Amino acid sequence: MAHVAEWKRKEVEELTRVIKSYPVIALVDVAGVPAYPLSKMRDKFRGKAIIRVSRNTLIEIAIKRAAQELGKPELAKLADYIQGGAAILATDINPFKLYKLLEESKTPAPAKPGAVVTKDVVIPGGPTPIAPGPLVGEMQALGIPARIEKGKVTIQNDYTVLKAGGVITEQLARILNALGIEPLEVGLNLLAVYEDGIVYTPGVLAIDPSEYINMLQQAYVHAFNLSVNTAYPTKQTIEAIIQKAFLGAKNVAVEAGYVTKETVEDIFGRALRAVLLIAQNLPGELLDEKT
Amino acid sequence: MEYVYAALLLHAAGKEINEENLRKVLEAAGVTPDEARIKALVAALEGVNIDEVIQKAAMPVAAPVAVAA
Amino acid sequence: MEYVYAALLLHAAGKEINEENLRKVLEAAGVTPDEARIKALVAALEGVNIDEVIQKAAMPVAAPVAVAA
Amino acid sequence: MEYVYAALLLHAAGKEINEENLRKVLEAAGVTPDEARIKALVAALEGVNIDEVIQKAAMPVAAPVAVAA
Amino acid sequence: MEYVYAALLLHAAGKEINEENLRKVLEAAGVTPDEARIKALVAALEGVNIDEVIQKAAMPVAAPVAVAA
Amino acid sequence: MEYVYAALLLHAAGKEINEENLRKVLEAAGVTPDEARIKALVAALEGVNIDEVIQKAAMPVAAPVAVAA
Amino acid sequence: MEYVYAALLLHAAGKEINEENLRKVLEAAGVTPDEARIKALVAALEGVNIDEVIQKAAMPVAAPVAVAA
Repeated sequence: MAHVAEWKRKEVEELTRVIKSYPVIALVDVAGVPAYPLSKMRDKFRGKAIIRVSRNTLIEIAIKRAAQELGKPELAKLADYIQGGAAILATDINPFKLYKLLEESKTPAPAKPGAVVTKDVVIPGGPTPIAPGPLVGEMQALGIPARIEKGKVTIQNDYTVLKAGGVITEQLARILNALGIEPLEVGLNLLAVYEDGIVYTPGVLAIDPSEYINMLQQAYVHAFNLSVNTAYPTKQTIEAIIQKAFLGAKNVAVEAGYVTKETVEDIFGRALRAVLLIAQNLPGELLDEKT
Repeated sequence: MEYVYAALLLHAAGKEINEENLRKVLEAAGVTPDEARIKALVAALEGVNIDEVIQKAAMPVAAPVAVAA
Repeated sequence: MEYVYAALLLHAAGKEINEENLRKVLEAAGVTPDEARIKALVAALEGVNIDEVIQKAAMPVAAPVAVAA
Repeated sequence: MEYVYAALLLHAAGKEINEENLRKVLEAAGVTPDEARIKALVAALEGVNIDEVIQKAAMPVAAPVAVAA
Repeated sequence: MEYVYAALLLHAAGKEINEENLRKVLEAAGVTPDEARIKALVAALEGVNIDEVIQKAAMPVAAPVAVAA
Repeated sequence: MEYVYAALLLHAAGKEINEENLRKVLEAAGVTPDEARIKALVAALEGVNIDEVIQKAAMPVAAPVAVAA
Repeated sequence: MEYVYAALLLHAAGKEINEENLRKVLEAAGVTPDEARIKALVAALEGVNIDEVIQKAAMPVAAPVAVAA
């Protein structure tokens, strides 16, 4: 590195210092992110994270140097994930939370030919503001159920025109733009995160919160069932335990036809329901005024 | 509904629901049996599966308050 | 349920639900009355307003909805 | 319901529900046992499968949440 | 559920649900009482209005909707 | 419910639910273990098939009815 | 489910559900904590009102249906 320009040397030193001073180091792709959204992101993360945009080669050198100086060989592997217009995001935020934050701060953007979509692109059914014209034929050519109704183009039903991972063609971009559909997302794309000897990739970091809510509820139900079924009383379950015992006793008494103050209504109710159900099978003249 | 209760009582006692038996039960309960109604009842119950009806009527109506299960 | 049907039959016939009447109705239905059950039933019904109970029991019952398991 | 609770206590304890045992449990709870009620209960429970009745009542509900494990 | 039935029996009998009484009832039912379980039950029942809780359970109103686990 | 959660954690971890283990888990969660509650829990879980019990609906519930008329 | 039970234990104990606390509880239960799972759990539960979530799990959906008789 004898002939390395002075600014590059300083840049690598600065990047290395940043990497070494935070426990969580993320690589994000800022390619295609305009300056304004990027500055908004910086504001959003102020005090919580540092975002450094640099050349990929310098980032690679800085990561490897920091890994060596810290004695953390796993950190060096982070450099394998550099791609696009990489930037370093250094923070204390747990990698899973960081991923969530980054995803949440993405904003929709118009279709561009050649861009890859991350989600299915659905054209919603219903009327559109588009006047009849050659576009209708193009839509139909792509399978979009477009028709002219009352002088406007109407989509007959929701139609998935492109699956996640698909590439937007020039023709489709024109159609989506005419329809005002923004199928792309602008924001920092997380490439990988390092923390504590582990490199996390987006596939691992994308967690479904509803799954955790379900697990919490399931765990609670397990505890509830265990407590009630074994009659181990807790503040939350003592009422259910009493009710279970009471209902069990009551059901047994009702089944046995053993009349008590608590069971008389159920037992008579059964007899009465039986009478009423049978009465349904009887001719009208058999039934007295009480029916 | 005396006639139907009488029929169900006979059924629960394992006795046949016929005119004779209905008459006896109703009289014991102080009811003067109406012959036409007794005949009609016996005719109407022919082909009715009483056990099934009772089964349907027997659904316990007791519900918990706060359960998860 | 014989005892319960017998009691309801008496009630529907406008007769008092007492040991004597229950005995007669049960015997007419061919049941050998169990004195203890008769006594216990009469005792349990003491102070119970049967019309009210029947009213409640007969009301469009709020039945539990089918529950998937 | 004292008598029914006493019966279920005996059942849960794996003891036979007979007059003798019911009497002992009720007395321990400070209740002066009524012979007719004890006899009536024992008679009424004959042929009732208590575990099944309790179980049946408890069956229909599963877990309230569908869960991805 | 022995402990809970014993508690409900005492409650129905108008007796206090305390360690001493639970012990007596359980022993009469042939159960060797576990001191820890007795203590835990008495502690859990503190401040619980049993009549109210039972009242709630007895209301035939709604059933939980269940989803398979 | 701390004690129950602790027991479920031990069960899920494949560890025995005994006093010693419960105590350790509760202390790690910052709970000062109550000896009576620990003993009561261990006693209540004796011989219990936990996998089965946690899945079993805890409450007696009315069977599904579809009585239309 | 160990991780979720551990989280609920901490919640019930009034402790914060953070990486440090989860690690301690899991280790006490003899589980070697998986850092990624701990981090994922903490991130997923952030901002979640656990009491509310649990409440929903426990709430029966009242759906009384009138039955014509």
